[in-house]
Formats: sequence, structure tokens, C-alpha cells
Amino acid sequence: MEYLIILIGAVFVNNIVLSQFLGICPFLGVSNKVSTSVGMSGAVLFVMTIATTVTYLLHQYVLVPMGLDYLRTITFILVIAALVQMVEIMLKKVSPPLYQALGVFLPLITTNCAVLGVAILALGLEDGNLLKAVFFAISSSAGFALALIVFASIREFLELADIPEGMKGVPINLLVAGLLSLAFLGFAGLV
Amino acid sequence: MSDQPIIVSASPHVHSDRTSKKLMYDVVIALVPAFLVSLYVFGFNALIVTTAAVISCLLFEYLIQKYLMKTEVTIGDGSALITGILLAFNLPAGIPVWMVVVGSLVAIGVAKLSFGGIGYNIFNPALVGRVFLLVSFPVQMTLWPTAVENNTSIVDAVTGATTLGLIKEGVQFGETISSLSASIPSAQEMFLGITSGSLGEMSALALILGGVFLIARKVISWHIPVTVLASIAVMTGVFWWIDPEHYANPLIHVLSGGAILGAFYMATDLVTSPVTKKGMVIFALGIGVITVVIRLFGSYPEGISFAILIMNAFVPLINSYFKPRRFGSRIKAKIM
Amino acid sequence: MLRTFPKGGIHPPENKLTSSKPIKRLPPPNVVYVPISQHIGIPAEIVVDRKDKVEVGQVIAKSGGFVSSNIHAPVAGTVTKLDMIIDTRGYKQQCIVIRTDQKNESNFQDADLPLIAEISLEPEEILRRISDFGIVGLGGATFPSHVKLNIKKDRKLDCLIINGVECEPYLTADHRLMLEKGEEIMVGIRILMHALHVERAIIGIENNKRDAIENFKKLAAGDPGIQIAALKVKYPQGGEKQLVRALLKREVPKNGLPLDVGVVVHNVGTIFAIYQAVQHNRPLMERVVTVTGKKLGDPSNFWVKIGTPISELIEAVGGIPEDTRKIVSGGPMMGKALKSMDVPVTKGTSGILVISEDEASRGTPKNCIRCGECVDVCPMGLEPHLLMNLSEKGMYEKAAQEDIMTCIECGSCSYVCPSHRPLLDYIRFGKTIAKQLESNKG
Amino acid sequence: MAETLDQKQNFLKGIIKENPVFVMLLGMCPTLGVTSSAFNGLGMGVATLFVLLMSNIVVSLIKSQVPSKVRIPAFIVIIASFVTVVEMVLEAYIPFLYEQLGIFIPLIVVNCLILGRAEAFASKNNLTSSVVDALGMGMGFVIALTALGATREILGNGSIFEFRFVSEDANTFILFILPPGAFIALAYLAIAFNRLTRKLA
Amino acid sequence: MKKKESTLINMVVVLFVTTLVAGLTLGYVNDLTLEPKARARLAKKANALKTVLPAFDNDPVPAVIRVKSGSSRDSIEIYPAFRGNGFAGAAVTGASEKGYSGLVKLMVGFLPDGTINNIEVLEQKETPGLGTKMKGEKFLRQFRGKDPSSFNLKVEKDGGGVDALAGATISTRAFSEATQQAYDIFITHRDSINEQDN
Amino acid sequence: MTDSILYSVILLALLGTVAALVLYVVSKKFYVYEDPLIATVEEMLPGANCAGCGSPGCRSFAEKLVGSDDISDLFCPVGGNQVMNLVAGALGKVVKEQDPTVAVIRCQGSCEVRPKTTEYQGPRSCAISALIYSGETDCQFGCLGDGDCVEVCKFDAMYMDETTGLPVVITDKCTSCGMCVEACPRNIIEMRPKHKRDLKIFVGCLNEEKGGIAKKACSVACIGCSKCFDICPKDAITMNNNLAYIDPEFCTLCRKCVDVCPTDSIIETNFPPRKNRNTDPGITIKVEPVKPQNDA
Ligand SMILES: Cc1cc2nc3c(=O)[nH]c(=O)nc-3n(C[C@H](O)[C@H](O)[C@H](O)COP(=O)(O)O)c2cc1C
Ligand SMILES: Cc1cc2nc3c(=O)[nH]c(=O)nc-3n(C[C@H](O)[C@H](O)[C@H](O)COP(=O)(O)O)c2cc1C
Ligand SMILES: Cc1cc2nc3c(=O)[nH]c(=O)nc-3n(C[C@H](O)[C@H](O)[C@H](O)COP(=O)(O)O)c2cc1C
Ligand SMILES: Cc1cc2nc3c(=O)[nH]c(=O)nc-3n(C[C@H](O)[C@H](O)[C@H](O)CO)c2cc1C
Ligand code: SF4
Ligand code: SF4
Ligand code: SF4
Ligand code: SF4
Ligand code: FES
Repeated sequence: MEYLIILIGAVFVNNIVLSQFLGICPFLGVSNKVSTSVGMSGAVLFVMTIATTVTYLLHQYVLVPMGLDYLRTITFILVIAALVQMVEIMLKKVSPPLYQALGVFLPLITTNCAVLGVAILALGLEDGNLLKAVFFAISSSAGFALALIVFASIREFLELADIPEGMKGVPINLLVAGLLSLAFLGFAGLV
Repeated sequence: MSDQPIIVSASPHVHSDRTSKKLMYDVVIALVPAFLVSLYVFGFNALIVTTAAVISCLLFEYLIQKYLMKTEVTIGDGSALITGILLAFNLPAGIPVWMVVVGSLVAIGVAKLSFGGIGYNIFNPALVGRVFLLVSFPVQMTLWPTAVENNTSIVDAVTGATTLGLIKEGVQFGETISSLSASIPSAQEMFLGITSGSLGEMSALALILGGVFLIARKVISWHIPVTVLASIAVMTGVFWWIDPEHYANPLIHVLSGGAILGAFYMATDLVTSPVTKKGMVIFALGIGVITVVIRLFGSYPEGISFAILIMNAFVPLINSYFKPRRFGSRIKAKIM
Repeated sequence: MLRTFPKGGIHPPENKLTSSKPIKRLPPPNVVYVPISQHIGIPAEIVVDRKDKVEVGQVIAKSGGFVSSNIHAPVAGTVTKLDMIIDTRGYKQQCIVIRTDQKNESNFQDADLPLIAEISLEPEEILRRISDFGIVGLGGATFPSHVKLNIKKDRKLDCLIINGVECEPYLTADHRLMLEKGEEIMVGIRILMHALHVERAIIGIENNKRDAIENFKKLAAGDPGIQIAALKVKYPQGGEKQLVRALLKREVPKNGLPLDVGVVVHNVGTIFAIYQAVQHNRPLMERVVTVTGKKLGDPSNFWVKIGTPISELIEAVGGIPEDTRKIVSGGPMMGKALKSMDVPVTKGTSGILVISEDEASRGTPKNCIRCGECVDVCPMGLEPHLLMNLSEKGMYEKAAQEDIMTCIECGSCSYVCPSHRPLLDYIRFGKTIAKQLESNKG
Repeated sequence: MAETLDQKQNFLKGIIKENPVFVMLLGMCPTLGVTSSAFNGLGMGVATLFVLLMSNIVVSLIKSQVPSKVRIPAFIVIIASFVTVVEMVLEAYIPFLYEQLGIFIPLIVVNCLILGRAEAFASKNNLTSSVVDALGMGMGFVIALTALGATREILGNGSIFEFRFVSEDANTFILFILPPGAFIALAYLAIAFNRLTRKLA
Repeated sequence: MKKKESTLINMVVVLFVTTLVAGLTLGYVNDLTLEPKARARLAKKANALKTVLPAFDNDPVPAVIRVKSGSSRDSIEIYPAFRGNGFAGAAVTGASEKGYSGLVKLMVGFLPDGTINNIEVLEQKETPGLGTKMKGEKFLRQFRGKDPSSFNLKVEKDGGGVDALAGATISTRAFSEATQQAYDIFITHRDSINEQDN
Repeated sequence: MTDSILYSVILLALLGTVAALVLYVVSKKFYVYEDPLIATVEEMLPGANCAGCGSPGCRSFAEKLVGSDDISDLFCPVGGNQVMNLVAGALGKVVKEQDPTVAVIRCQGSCEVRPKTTEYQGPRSCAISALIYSGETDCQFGCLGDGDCVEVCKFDAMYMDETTGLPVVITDKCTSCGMCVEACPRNIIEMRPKHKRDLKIFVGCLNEEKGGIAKKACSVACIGCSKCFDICPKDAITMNNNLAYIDPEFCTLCRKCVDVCPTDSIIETNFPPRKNRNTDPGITIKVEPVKPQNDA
């Protein structure tokens, strides 16, 4: 039940993109095609899960015992940055097509607030433990994926629409995101 | 031979006499019975809110298209008219007129014209307008004048809760359905429309009448309304069967709130629903399920507006996964 | 239950004004203009010269390659010019101009030859005659019949389908032919069955032509190999893929031919032409043309010599009405709007339709309201609104992935669209580009 | 002379032509996340400006020493240090802003704007240019955030910089303080911004 | 720009040095701000106490009494206040989890007779513009000078005397519940506090 | 107190070192070579991705440039010689200088000189209308006037002239990318050398019809009378299918042909006005530098 609440909370109610405002940049940037957004979601899922695991352990077993929780930000981001770069280099070799598709965006994951944000939020879970933190990370990335993929499919559709000149590009994307977020308000109070 | 030059065009050279304008006006006609019921129930208020919504929707469409977008003005096509009527139908009767105007601006300006006008919007304009108001002005949007028979004055609008609101509050406070049953209107009352709620969601009978007209005229197909209502009934039915003291029976759920209005007139909006029948069923199923989830577990007593908006967002995805079967795509041709 | 194809289709007003009008013979015109490209494929090569005298039925242009066809003089007379004449699209095309020799009797000789029912020829000879006498499909595509019938030994073939559907509104040429030449058509069918070694033939006729159905039922009584099937009145029932599906429940694969499911489809007119070629050595020089239109004085069906200018046909039905705004060669769903009445009748001309002001206007296109009507009526299971948008926005590769190439250009989508979108215009264009892209790749 | 003119251009581009929020869409999360009031927007803007300025300075000073493979980690460490400094200082001296900005303070680290400028500009340009660039971009960011915060506060709360101009129970558009309002307000502000700058140009 | 080649040595050295410097700086700044941070945290509490309590002259913070209450996770804090030698009242924290977005935490100042002196919201996550209005003067005013023994701390809708925030009944309920909790604690512990000093 | 500083230093330095080590190992293990020149060259190219060079985009053109030994056949029309020299410098290869060219419209069939004989109903696109028929006029070679060329121009270098119904090229903006040439279904547009002061002489007609028919369809049609062919001192003019063509390679811009053309089919641009001949101003196309605002 607890896990169900985390899942529903992270995916629908407090969707990291639509209501927490984390990971907006890739949300707006990598969402012009459904196929790339699926790839990006995969990458985020992967990085977010590993990053949260590592940072949670780091926090629990190193920072807190040593009284260094003020180093949280810097250590977390260092871990994430190194991790992303590692993934990037590996991907280039292991799966060039995926790299082609995500190439430019992988570095974006480093500067993706969602990864760091979730790592930090995971520390604050009620009765937290490692498993819960990791599950939270997975749920959050599922929420990210949901928002991203739906958004990408809408953008693909809008490519065929006659958007007024002034609205094209940034404004219309923001507007769609806003209305999406408005619709998701309906889930308020579920958890 | 006519004096004008002869026309050359590609085939086909004939066209059916159905036009989008006719479709739209059919919807307007279908909404008339429900409007009459709301006039009967809410009197002058219903007239004011509806007129305000319709006029401001048309006006905003005209002004924005003419002066901001500088494109062809399409207020004649009937879609803004429908948006106005349906927006009004989703508002409580006593709402201040300026809020109606704001809702119309959001519906037409933000949800429709920002996307390029009719046909390009992702979200149902009237519902965007309605939800915008609901979230912005929760107080006025949940102030329900109760039905007073032949009430034609604005002043003595008594506020009462909607059926769903009563149930939600009551259950939250540990009451049981049976203890609440005294204050819940009977199914018959709901069917005929003597209860409280938004303008247009009064009488299930009037709404269904219009809906059947639309289906008969082939403006909408039965798939969406039937699936939405069936999935609401089945899902609430299951909960009711498990615990009838905490969950209201499916009849109440189907007849109350905007379920019927939404299922027949708003979920079916051609622009914001899938194009294939398969897609429509999935779409409608989603609406039904989300509606019930919000009604039973969310903080809003009524969820169909949100459910429709949420599923609107999924329409492009549904359209790209539920395509019609291509002729000749069977892998192996069979020869005897 | 009448048979039909499962998905899509429309039922436009039938307007078969001429279905009870017997086919009249249009006297040969003074001058005929015979284009050398009246069929799909390579144009024929001219084998006559200026001032040559030609006889009726003489080869004046020889098949120019494998997918090509002979062209015969439809009248006796003198070749006055090898000139250019505009085709249905308004572009210039090579043609042979023959001035009719008024004295030559064969020009006016009665073509209603006595029925020869007996089939005496070998399959090879039959096919040779079909090829020599310039038979092409008269159902619309004018595909050379000898190519279609030249079936490799390893292909399985079990059924011949005769397309007597005539699902286009207004047109009645096939209908009248089936009524008036039923016996000849039956013989033609037997000839083809013999030539192709198939035991089974089905004549598909839409149920609005009860008399033709009855006629064939009578004629085919006692011949178990030939069935007559009444079909639901639904456009495009006559499209061969739809017809095969309706009659045999077999689905022609995406980019395949009826042959891939063991079927050959021929139009009734083609069958009659084959009968005449095989039994009477008569080349394809004339055909039935329905000249129709609501405002015409006397809409009729005619036997018309190939090469007759369309203006003469219209003259024959009482001249062009006052408010004419569009002249269509073919039916209203698939025909081509003509730029000029100088265009001659060719082997593929099944009808001339004269449309007035109010019928001619296409209405102004509005935004697509995604009503899905077009999706519902597309018999090929396509999404026309999507294909149009993709094509409009230049996304041809995506359109190709969405199977734009399988569109049969039936026009059902444009017909129903309540927003009057020129769907087929864009789809046709998208197909052209997609085809180019495809061939660039290959 | 040419040099100073150039720097003016350099400064202005951050505010207008390459405005990080309206044009480049950088740093969207804090932009949307904390701008429920003008003051929060301003505070976040200034905090970001500080980090941006400091990290641009340091990066442009040490750029030649950093091997490319560890460029990003190194830059991030630098940025993160300044962010942590900001975090600690805010907590100590402006606790209420610290509470308001919440998780978005540590998230300054991942503001694409900062890393982006460090990567794209400071690591390629000299100290002066980098400082000017940081100031320009930072000001662009501050202006955008304050404008957005003000818009949302006015519409959503009927006040600006906590100064109320309508009564406490007046009906304001609560939606604009909620998440959807952030997106919607920014969408229309971006249009307004584009129109304005086009007119200026 | 000339790209610097990446070798094992320089990679390690650069990162090592950067992090070293970062570590030093941060450790140092932390040391510097440690005290102000603590002070800021205390100041918040002290300020809250000042707002909710009547005039007092002791330092209530160190005098805090923590009691466990069955219904809440954190322990409840009671800050007694004295003026001269007399018991001037006490500030009691109260919390409710039933807010629209969970926890609502208050500090309620009581006069010795149990009358509410003032209330300050310590923590809440309610919806801006709706639930957050509980911090507004207009809402708080109705509690001042009320004695919960006679003033029913329930929303009017539920038969109490609290005028709910428009559109935010849920928040109001939570607020009332938290106040009630503080009051209950205050009443049970009032005498022991009084004794403690006397 | 100092413990905390010490710990933080140790921890961070440790993390930093570990990160560096891991990255080092990973980058060695998963090494992929990419020619850094590609990025360099790509940065030099204009980035218009117009495909005027024949490659699908600037990046792939850069790959091609780096990949081929002889780049003298490769040319970026947008960047012109300047960019090509830059690229050549970076690659140490030679480029061929190319004369700058500019698009010209080879049809003068305005509504006035070429009456409409039919009315087209359908999408306003040259490519689509060309697919179904030969156009609204009787000339089956001329401009269809639906502006596909204008549509594809990425540089706003073309607009439709409302009165003539013909496209106009704004010479200064034309980068000679060739998109319009490709887009025109009638092959009306040609790239011709820009010359000094943008002087050009060319036949503004493509009608291959015999004189009478051509003339009937359009009063400024080339009727194939060969007068220009006869007078040209440089043999720059060829006659083919009743149509004259001026080969820019031989044409010296002497303007003799312009005078003899009985139908004013030959267009000259930017020459100073001459005294001895009163040209009809409605016929010579003037290159207008401004684009009207109201084209949608
Ligand atoms: C390019 C092309 C090639 C064809 N090749 C064959 C063939 O090899 N064998 C055959 O039986 N029919 C062939 N056909 C004829 C088709 O089966 C069909 O009869 C013709 O396309 C007309 O069909 P429609 O009027 O439905 O378009 C071909 C048609 C086309 C257009
Ligand atoms: C939409 C559509 C409708 C057609 N309708 C008919 C029809 O009514 N009658 C007919 O004989 N052929 C019709 N055809 C042509 C057939 O598909 C097929 O080409 C023809 O029957 C083959 O016979 P043929 O080779 O003798 O012409 C239609 C084709 C299409 C694409
Ligand atoms: C996005 C959103 C935020 C809300 N925030 C609050 C809130 O902070 N406090 C609250 O009591 N109700 C909030 N509500 C409203 C509740 O759902 C519920 O409708 C209301 O509290 C009861 O209405 P009433 O106060 O008019 O009786 C919110 C609703 C939505 C959709
Ligand atoms: C069956 C039908 C239902 C419609 N429902 C709505 C609706 O719920 N809300 C609305 O704004 N417009 C509705 N319209 C009008 C129109 O389709 C709508 O404004 C478009 O979304 C505008 O692009 C409806 C139209 C039809 C034909
Ligand atoms: S898409 Fe093609 S096959 Fe389908 S209805 Fe339209 S024209 Fe017919
Ligand atoms: S029929 Fe017309 S309006 Fe309907 S979906 Fe198709 S294109 Fe759109
Ligand atoms: S005749 Fe020549 S100039 Fe006239 S329209 Fe045709 S191509 Fe153009
Ligand atoms: S020049 Fe070609 S592309 Fe341009 S308008 Fe004329 S026909 Fe169309
Ligand atoms: S700019 Fe001249 S060809 Fe496009």
C-alpha cells in the first residue's frame, strides 16, 4: 500500500514535471518526437535509479555519520555528473544508434533537475529506507516518462497544425504543458 | 455554357451534403431540451449565464481572429456557440457574470485559438474554461443554488450541495450511504432533473434525448457515451458491491453530476476525441475509470471534466496506436 | 445479405439517368483524333504517314513495348496530320488525325455482328488476338489486357471475376452493355475461362441493376462454372480489391495484384471487346460512352468511335446547357475534369458528365475537425486526414510509412469530409512524391 | 572603444536577444517552480546571478588547466560549491527566503543556464567577457523571474511584492499560483516578450 | 580554445585539486555560518513565541517541556511564560495531518485561564491562495480571546463555531484540530507547569 | 569544528579522485574515434541546412568534405567562395572558384498578357495543380503562379507579385541555394550568373508551342522566330522546339537580341534606360528590393 501511494503520488498527483517542476528542460527540449522521448525516458530511468541508490547510500552511511550533510548538494551532483558521463561514453560504444538519438541530450541529464531533485526528495520520504528511495526514483521517472511521451505525441500532432505565428515554438509548448498540468490537477488529493 | 471560365479540379467532383456547420448546429439543437430544463429549474439565472457565455465566446472568437490573429473569422461555424453553451452548462447558476466572461476567454482564447482555431486544439475548450474557473474560484464554482420549483428570481438562490458533494463530504465524515440517503435525491428526481448542480447537468432525460438525436443524425457514434457510462457503472458497481455503506450505487453515479452531459456532449467533441472506433473505446474507458477514481478517492467530488481533459491529452497517442486495419495487411494471402 | 467489402465505402446519390436508354450509335465524325497513348504504359509507335489512306481496323500505331497496345483506325479515311492534341489534363499529346472518307461504306456498316457462341481457338491464339486487336481494360485503368492475361505457368489462378459493378454514379455504359450484349459477354467469359484454364467465373453486379442480374442469371442457367453475384450498392464496390474481397473473401495484399490471390478481374466492356476480337477479328475501335448530366437535353448511351471529339458527343445530346461549369470525362467520383471539349474519346472514356454551377463548386476547405468520417469511409483502412496533413506539410516519408501508396484514389474521403478538405488532391500528390522518393532510393 | 561597445552588446544580448528564459529556455525549473511571487522570483534570480557570476569567473580563470574528459565534473564541483555557499548563507541570514525557495536552492547547481554559460562561454572567453556575459545573462534571468513572479502574484494573489491591492477575500485567479498557471503565464509572457523585443529591434 | 588532452594524471590531479579546494571552502563557510544558522532557527521560535504569548520576562525556550501525544508523530512542545513571578501563560505546539496537503503545525499561545491569546502557523503546505489564507489576519482574529472550553473548535459546517476559509474547509478543519490538540495538552499540563515554578 | 573541515576535504577529494579514475578507465575502454575535423568544418558552414550543396544537411556535407580527397566539385552556395576557401584552408585542399549565380524567373505570363481560360479549384500549390492539369491558361509551359518557389525559399528572397501573379526574386537576398529551382514543377527558374551590377539578359519564356498557338495563349511568348538567333554576334543563342535560349557562358550582354524580339520575350535587368527605344514598362520585370508585408 505504501508503495502504491508512492507510485500514484509520483506519477499522477505530484508528477515531477507537471507539478514539481523538475526536469522541465529536457521535457521541453527532447519532446518533439515520440521515439526520442521514449529513449530519453529510458535514459532518465536508468540514471535516476542508479543515482538515487548511490546518493542515498552516500548520504545515509557517509554524510550523516560524519556530520557533513551540508555537502549533500556537491557530493550528489558530482556523483550524478560522473555517472552520466560514464553512461554517455559507454553508450557511444555499446549502442551507437541510441547514442545518435540521445547524443546531445545525455549531457542534459546531468543538468536535469529531476535527477538531483529526486535524489534529494528521496531523502525526505516518510519512514525512508533504501528500497523506498529507489522505488520512489523509479516511480518518479515513470512520471517523467508519462509526461514526456504524452507531451511528445501532442507535439507531433501540433506539427501538422496551423499554429498562429506568434504562438509557434516556445509559447505553444508551454501552453500545452500548462493545460496538461491543469488536467492533472484532477488527481489532487488521491494520496 | 456559362460565361465564367469552366472549372477544373481533381476528382471527386461531387460531395455529400454534410458540412461541419450542419454538424455543429445539430449539437446546438440537441442541447435545447437540456437548456429548457435548466430554464425551468433555475429560471432567469440560467438564461443570464448561458447568454453571457455564448455572447462572450462568440465575441472573443471574433475579436481575436480579426484583430490578433488576422485570419478568417469563423464565428459562423457554430463551434464557438457550442463552446459557449457547454461552458454555461458546466457552471453553477449563480456564478457572477464576469467569471463566465473570464471562462469564455480562457476557453476560446487559450484553449482554442492559441492552437490555431477549430480543429487544432488538443483540449476541450469548454472544459478548459470550466476547470480554469473551478480551480481559480473554488468557492463560487461550488455554490449550487438548489432547485426551487418555478424559481425565476435571482435573489433567493439557496445554496445546497450536489449529490456527489453530499456523498463525498458525508463519507469523509464517517457517515454511511444509508444515513445519507435522506438527503440524496432519488433516482427519479435525478433522471427528471430536479436537483442541484451545474446548469446543464440537471435532467438525464433531456440530455439523453439530445444524445440519441445526435447518434441518430450520425453526428456522434454511440461508442464514447456508452463506454463512458458503462465503465462508470461497472467500476462504481464493483465498489458498491464490496462496501455499499461507503460507496454509492452505480445508478447514482451515472445519473448524478456531469456524467451524462460529459459522456454525450463533451467527450464526444470530434476535435478532441480519437478518430477510430477502437480508439474511442479506449479513450472512453479511460474517462470512465479516471472519473470514478477521482470521485471516489480524489479531493474533487466530480471528476469527469478532469477525466476528459486528461484523456484529451492522450488522444494523439491513441490515434497513433489504434489505427484502422490496413486493407491487404494480412501477412499471407490465402489461395485455395 | 448482399455481398460487399467489409470496411468503408459510401453511397452517393446514384443519378443513373440513362439506365433505361438503349445504346445508340453515334455517326462517325468527319475528323477523328486518335491519341497514341490511350493505355497505361509505353505509347504506341505510329506506323502511318501523312496522306496515307487507312481502312477501318487497320493498325495505325504499333505496340511500343511490353506494356503497350496496338491502335487501330476507327474509321476509313485519310491521315491528314500527325499532330498534337490536348489530353484530359490539358497537356499536348501526339495523335493521328484521320479525315473520314464519307464514301467508304465500312464507316457506316452495322457493327452488330451475329453471335458466334462456339469457341474454336487454342488459348495461345486467343491471347494473340487479344494482343493484336489492341484490347485494353475498359474498367478505367486501360491496362493492356494481354499483359494481364499473360500469366506465368507457376502462378495459381482459380477464378475469373467479371466486373459489372459500375459503382460510379451517373454512368450506365456497362449496365446497358450487360443488358444488350449479355450473350456475347457470356461467350467472352467462356473464351477467357478456356484461355486461362479456370473452371470458375463470377459476375459481380451491384443490386441496383436487377435487370442485368436477371438477364445473366437466365443466360448462365445450366452453366455451373459461371456464378452471378448481386452486390450491395456501395461505392467503390467496383474497385478490384474490394470486389475480390466481396466475392471471395480474399484480400489482395498491400502492394499486390488480384493474381496474388489467384484471381483475374476484367470489366464487362473488356470482355465484350475480347469477344469481338476473338470471334470476329474486330479490333477495339469503339466503345460505349454515357453522356449525362442533369441539365442535358437528352442524356444517352452511345457507341462512339475512338477519336471522336467530346464536343460532338455533347452536340448529340442537345448541346451544352447554359450554366455548365464543369465537364468531366468519366464518373463524378474518379473522372477527370476537362479543360476543353476538344479532347477526343479514348479507349478509357466511359462517360462524359456535364455539371452545372451549383454541383460544380467544391466548397471552401475548412480546418479538419477530426471527425473521422474519412477514416470510416476509406475502403483501404487508411487515415486520409493524416495522409493529407503529412503531404501538405511535406512529410512524405512519414506518409509512406502510413501506407499512402495503398490509396486507390477512390475519393470517398473527399466526398464525405464535412469540412470540404481536398483530401485526395493532397494524397495523390503525396503518392507522387513518395513514389519518386522510393525510386530515388532504389 | 570597440572593446567596450562589444561588451555592451555582450551584456545586452543576455537580456534581449538570448534571454535565457524567454528565448533560450534555460533554467526552466526554478523559473517555473519558485515564481509564485515576485519576491521569490527576485530572490532566486539574484541567487542564480551570484552563482553564475562566481562560477564564470572561476571557470574562465582555470579553463586552460582542465582536461576535456573531466571538464563537466570539474565545472560542476565549482558551481556546486558556490551553490552550497549560497544555501548556507541564505539559511543563516535570510531564513524565510531559504524556506520559500526550498529544494530549488540546491537545484541551482543543475540550472542549465549556469553550466551552459560555463561550458559555452566562460570556458572559451577571457575574464572580462565572462564577467560581462554572466552579468548580462544573470540580469536577463533576474528580470524574467521577477516579471513572471510579479505576473503570477498579481493575477493569483492580487498583490505585488506582498503589497496587496485588493482585499483579502477578493477573487483572484488562484490558478496562477498553482503549477499550471506557471506554464500558462510564462507562455503568454514569452509572446509578449517576443513582440516587445521585435518592436524594439 | 586549445583543448587540453585528457590523461590519467591530469584528470585525477585536476579533479582532486578542484574538490580539495571546494572541500576547504565549504568546510570553512560551514564553520562560519554554523552559529548564525542555529541562531536563525532559534530566532524563528523566539519570534513565534513573542507573537503568541502575552508579555513575559523569562526565556521560555530552555524551559520547554516535551510531551508525547498519542496522535502526533513529533512530541508536543510546551513553552511556559512568566511575568514577574506569575504564570503568564504558555505556548503550545499543535499539529494535524489532515490538512489539504498534510501537516499543519501551529503554535498556540494560551493565557493561564485557557483563553487563546494568539496563534502562529509554523508549518503548512496548503494551496497558495486557498489554505494559506489561514495565516491571514482575518482568519486568525476569530480565535483570539476565545476559550475553547466554550468556543467549539469545529468548523461551522460540522456544528462548531469556526468560520471556515472560503473554499478551504479542509484546511480549516486541520487548523481547528491542531488548535484543539494544543488546548488539550495545555489543559492537562497547566497545573504541572504552574507547580513546577512555584 | 576543524574536524568537519578535514572530513569534508578528505571526502570530496576522495570522491573527485574516484570520479576521475572511473571516467578515465571508462573512456579508455569505450573509446570511439571521431574525426575532430568534422566538427570544425561543420562550424564553418552557414548552418542553413538548405541542402543546396546536395547533401541533406550541413553536418553531412561536412562529413563529405572531410571524407573526400578532391573537394573541387563540392560547393556550398549559401556560404559561397568565402566559406569554401575557409574550409579548404582547414582541410588543406583546393576549391574551384564559382561565379555567383542568382535565380531568375523565365516567364512573363502576367494575368494581363496571358488570359485565364479555366478556373482551378483545389489546393493552391503549383506541384499539385501541375499534377492534375496544365494550368489555368492556355500556355502549358508557363508559371502556374501558386508560389511553391516562394514557399520553399528559406531566405525570404522571393515573393509573389500580386498584380502579375508571378514570383519575383529579390536578387540581394538570393543565396542561390537552388531550392526554388527544385520546387518549380515547370522548371521556370534558372540559376544564372549574377554579373556586375546584376546585369542579366535571358529569354523570359519557355513555350515550345508553334508561334501562332503560343502567341494566342500569351502575348509575350517566344514565337521561335529566330530573329535573336540571327542577330546574336556571339552565337550565344540556340533555337530548340520553337524556343530561343541564351547561353550565359557566351552572352556578352550586348542587348542586340532584346531589340529585335517582336514579342518582348527577352528580359534584361538593371541596364540603364535607353533612349532610342520606348519599351513598354509593363513588360520588363523590375527587380524590386522590398517585399510587401501582407503576403500570408
Ligand atoms: C503498373 C501496373 C502494372 C500492372 N501489372 C499487372 C500484371 O503484371 N498482371 C496483371 O494481371 N495485372 C497488372 N496490372 C493491372 C491491375 O491488376 C489492374 O487491373 C489495373 O491496375 C487496373 O485496376 P484499377 O482500375 O482498379 O486501378 C498492372 C497495373 C498497373 C498500373
Ligand atoms: C475506386 C474504383 C472504382 C472502380 N469501379 C469500377 C467499376 O465500377 N466497374 C469496373 O468495371 N471497374 C471499376 N474499377 C476498375 C477496377 O478496379 C479494375 O481495374 C477493373 O475492373 C479491371 O478490369 P479491366 O482491366 O477490364 O479494366 C474501379 C477502380 C477503382 C479504383
Ligand atoms: C489544486 C487544489 C488545491 C486545493 N487546496 C486546498 C487547500 O489548500 N485547502 C483546502 O481546504 N481545500 C483545498 N482544495 C479544495 C478541496 O478539494 C475541497 O473542495 C474544499 O476544501 C472543500 O470545499 P469548501 O471549503 O468550499 O467546503 C483544493 C482543491 C484543489 C483542486
Ligand atoms: C459532437 C460535438 C461535441 C462538441 N463538444 C464540445 C465541447 O465539449 N466543448 C467545446 O468547447 N466544443 C465542443 N464542440 C464544438 C467544437 O467541436 C469545439 O469547439 C472544437 O474543439 C473547437 O476546435 C462540439 C462539437 C460537436 C460536433
Ligand atoms: S484515402 Fe484513398 S482509398 Fe482511402 S478513401 Fe481516400 S481516396 Fe479512397
Ligand atoms: S472527414 Fe474531413 S474533417 Fe473529418 S477527419 Fe477527415 S479530413 Fe478531417
Ligand atoms: S508563353 Fe512564355 S511567357 Fe507566356 S506564359 Fe507561357 S512560358 Fe510564360
Ligand atoms: S515559378 Fe514555378 S514554382 Fe514558382 S509560382 Fe511559377 S510555376 Fe510555381
Ligand atoms: S534564395 Fe534564391 S534560390 Fe532560394
